[in-house]
Amino acid sequence: MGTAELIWNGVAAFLVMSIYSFLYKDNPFYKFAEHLVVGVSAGYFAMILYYNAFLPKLINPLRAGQYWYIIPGILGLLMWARFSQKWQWLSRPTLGFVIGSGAGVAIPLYLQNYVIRQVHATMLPIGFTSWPLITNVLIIIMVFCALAYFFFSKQHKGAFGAAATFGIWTLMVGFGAGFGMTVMGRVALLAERVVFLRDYFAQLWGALF
Amino acid sequence: MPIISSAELQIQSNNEFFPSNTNVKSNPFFKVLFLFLCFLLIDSPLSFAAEDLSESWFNPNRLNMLIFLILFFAVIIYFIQRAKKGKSLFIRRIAGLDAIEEAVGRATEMGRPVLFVPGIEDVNQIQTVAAMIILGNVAKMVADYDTPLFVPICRPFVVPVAEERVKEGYAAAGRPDAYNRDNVRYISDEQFAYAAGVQGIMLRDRPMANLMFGSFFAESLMLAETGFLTGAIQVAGTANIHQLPFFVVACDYTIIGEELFATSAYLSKEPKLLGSLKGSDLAKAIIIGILALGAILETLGITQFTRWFFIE
Amino acid sequence: MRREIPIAICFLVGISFILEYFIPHEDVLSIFETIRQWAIIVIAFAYVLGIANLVRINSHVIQRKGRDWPYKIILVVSLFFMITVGIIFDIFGIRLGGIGEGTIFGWVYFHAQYPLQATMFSLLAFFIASAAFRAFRIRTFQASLLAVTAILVMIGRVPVGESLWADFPDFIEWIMNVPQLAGKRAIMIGAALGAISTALKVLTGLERTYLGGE
Amino acid sequence: MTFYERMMNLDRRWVYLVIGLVVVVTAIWSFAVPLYVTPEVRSVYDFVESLVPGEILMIGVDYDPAALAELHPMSYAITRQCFAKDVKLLLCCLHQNGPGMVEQVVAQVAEEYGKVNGVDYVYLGYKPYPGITILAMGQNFRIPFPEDYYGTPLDSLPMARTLTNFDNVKAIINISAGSGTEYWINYANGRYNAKLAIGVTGVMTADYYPFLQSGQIFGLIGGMKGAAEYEYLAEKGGYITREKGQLWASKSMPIQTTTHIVIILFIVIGNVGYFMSKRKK
Repeated sequence: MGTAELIWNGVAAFLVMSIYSFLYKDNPFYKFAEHLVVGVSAGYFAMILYYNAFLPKLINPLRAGQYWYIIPGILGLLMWARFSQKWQWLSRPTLGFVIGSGAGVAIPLYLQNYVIRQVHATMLPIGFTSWPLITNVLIIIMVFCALAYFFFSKQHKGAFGAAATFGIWTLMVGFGAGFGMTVMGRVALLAERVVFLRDYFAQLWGALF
Repeated sequence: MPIISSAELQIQSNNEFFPSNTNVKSNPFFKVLFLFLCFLLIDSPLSFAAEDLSESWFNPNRLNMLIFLILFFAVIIYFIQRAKKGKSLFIRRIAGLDAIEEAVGRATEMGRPVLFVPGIEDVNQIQTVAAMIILGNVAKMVADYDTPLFVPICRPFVVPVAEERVKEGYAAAGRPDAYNRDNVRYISDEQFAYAAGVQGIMLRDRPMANLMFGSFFAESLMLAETGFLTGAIQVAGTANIHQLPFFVVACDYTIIGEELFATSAYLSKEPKLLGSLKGSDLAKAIIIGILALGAILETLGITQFTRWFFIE
Repeated sequence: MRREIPIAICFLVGISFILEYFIPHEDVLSIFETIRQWAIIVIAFAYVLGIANLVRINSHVIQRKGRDWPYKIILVVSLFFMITVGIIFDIFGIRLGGIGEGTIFGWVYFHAQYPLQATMFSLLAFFIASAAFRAFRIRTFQASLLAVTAILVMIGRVPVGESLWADFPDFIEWIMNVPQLAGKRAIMIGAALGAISTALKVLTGLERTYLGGE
Repeated sequence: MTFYERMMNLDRRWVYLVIGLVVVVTAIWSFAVPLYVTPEVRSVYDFVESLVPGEILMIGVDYDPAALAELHPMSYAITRQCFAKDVKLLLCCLHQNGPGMVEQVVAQVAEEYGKVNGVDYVYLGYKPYPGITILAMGQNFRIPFPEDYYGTPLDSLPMARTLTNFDNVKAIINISAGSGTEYWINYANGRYNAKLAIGVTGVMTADYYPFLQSGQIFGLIGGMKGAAEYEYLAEKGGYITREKGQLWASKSMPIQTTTHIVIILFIVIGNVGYFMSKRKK
């Protein structure tokens, strides 16, 4: 391992420990790392958009004579009207375009994937003769009750309230499960960092002594 | 301080589409529902044959989606129109609203800032739009007091919308002078850089109320834990199911899934838009009916009904 | 007009994207593909607003010598450093400019940005532990359900579960496939209906607050 | 403050310290742990196993180095399994920080098996906005990716010449740490009917069970444990070996085990403190 790489990795190791110092309390090292990561990442994103969106999607098509790309160019430039107090309303058509396209794409797909498909998957054969059938009954009851929790036009009282309460219990079990499933992934991230630091200090030790 | 008065809510005890309260036969919705279900009992025409559709103008396999979509739109628009005409619609009070008011109230009492985090997705995400609607009203609540409202932002496109909403909120409360443009801050598009920036605000500006609404990912727990550390009252709301467990565990109050949109409907300028909540409730009632019927028919081995809900 | 035109654009664009879902014609699809690419361009332009906001707010702090101002200098300098080595160097053909491996930009990415990001992410291992310790108290029935399920799933995710009870992994599968799934499904259906009706209100201009005041 | 109250209100920094120590210590002294393979992981493995030489599998690798610990083991195991079976691979990366990393994976494994870029695999590279890119790929891979990652036009790559869209691949496996998966499900499967399986981080796993049950995805590899299960199957199939250090996730399981136990102990300590201090009052 060369000296240059050792130094670069040293920088990385220093930054890693600066972030971890936050766990004890806020301190100058953490502040330094925090401001560095914000600045560097904002610059990084400017690069990504320049090289992956601005150049290939606007400049190159325009150069190639696809002049209709002037439309998004203008819509984009209109956003810059925000710099002027007087003309900032000019940015609204662009806003309308972006929000409209987002909403338009989302509507049919939300209905398809989060409603109809889920409804289809819940229409299961039911019964009390075998365990899978009983499980299906449970799934359907739990979906009903959890949906009852999301009713806004009826007070959660009486039998309906009981259903909504059972619904919230179902949600809580789901949240607990979601939490439990996640611990592993978070620990994996920490383990990866610990291995990085371990390897670096081993290298440093080897280089120094 | 409450932004919606009870008069605006038009509380009335009777319900429109629940059999316990109304005469089933005279309710137009039961007629529509009945006809609709009868229609669905006809065998589904969707064949899902693998034909080349690249030259045709309608995808016949999506006929069912078209029907459901038109029906849902009709229901929503119908209820909004009804609400506009002044028909009373009962909507229960959403607990999340009280939580927001309480948190903001406590912060202003103590003279400490309010922090509003609108999630990390762009403005073309519906959740972000809902968050922006809530933001304007939070600004209105904060405006009367000289406590700053910090809005750290992850996507540049959200910046102008948030600025407008905050400015408008302050103006609506009669305090346009109190609006400080520097408090709507773009931080970074990068998720964890953004989280670091927001943590910085929490640690050093010590907001008393942390309101987190919108689309969140892994940064949710970072923000919520750091917020807890600084002793803030935290209210969070998201429809991103994977992050709900962390908000539930670390926040004082969590607004779950559809409640986020309901809260934004509550807070939007037009209380009449609450009609959409009614429409979405009816849709849920229909879904429950369909599920029950579908399960029974499926048990009896009748599959044509279920097939209507199959999407290639 | 300052509000009507944007709302008209929003409506037209939105409705055409909904219609596109039902039209399989390849010419239509390719037109919409182009329009979707436009959205990317527009968003790229907005990035300039973001950078301007970042620079404006931080330079205010630096000018006023506000709290933590030396750190704000680090922020602004690192931002411009990245832009300089990434774009300016590349435009002027200076060696090591541009992005990718073997450039200054690449080094900073691999030795500063990546370790910083990954470490921020890994803080969650600590946070998840402290949140669990603090919040999983058997205070109420709901809290107990949350805590007990979390503990059971945590045991099930590591091989300890199987050594305690051979069917433990099946039991966890059952939790994931029955109550967990049912709860998620209900949230999903409700949230989608809420999102669609919000989207519809936005498209039709019933909800127009996002455009700001007059 | 009584002993029990102190137990209940333990400073979070003690929790942090113990967790940190446990991870460091287990990283140094490792031990073996047994494993149980879930059906949703087995179905992905069995599917790849069923592919015949020459067929094309697409892998969408949508994560950045931050999620490498959990997801790299999946990418490596699946890539090795495919190349060992002479299955061709089409790869793309829809996460802005990932393209270079994916290149390393595929180039390294290709070298191990003597596979040639453009003939045995094609790496499309990165484009921003996953939803838009996936929709475009459903039309034609050439719309978002006229050239591959290395800048070669797709039409001059022998393997890519016959490729138009998702219809030409047997299935897509999306290995992802972000919202990209939703787009793969909604667009690639929803809109274009592509057969889809996913490998996701632990936090996302619970979210995708509904899609598994509804048949929108045919398999699900969840987090470190799923990766370890896949590695276990791949090791039994002879695609990866412990001696070459190709089992990453399995090696991390001991750390997981100890940390999970410690967190559970902390929860127990908190509750004991809570109950005892309540009883005293």
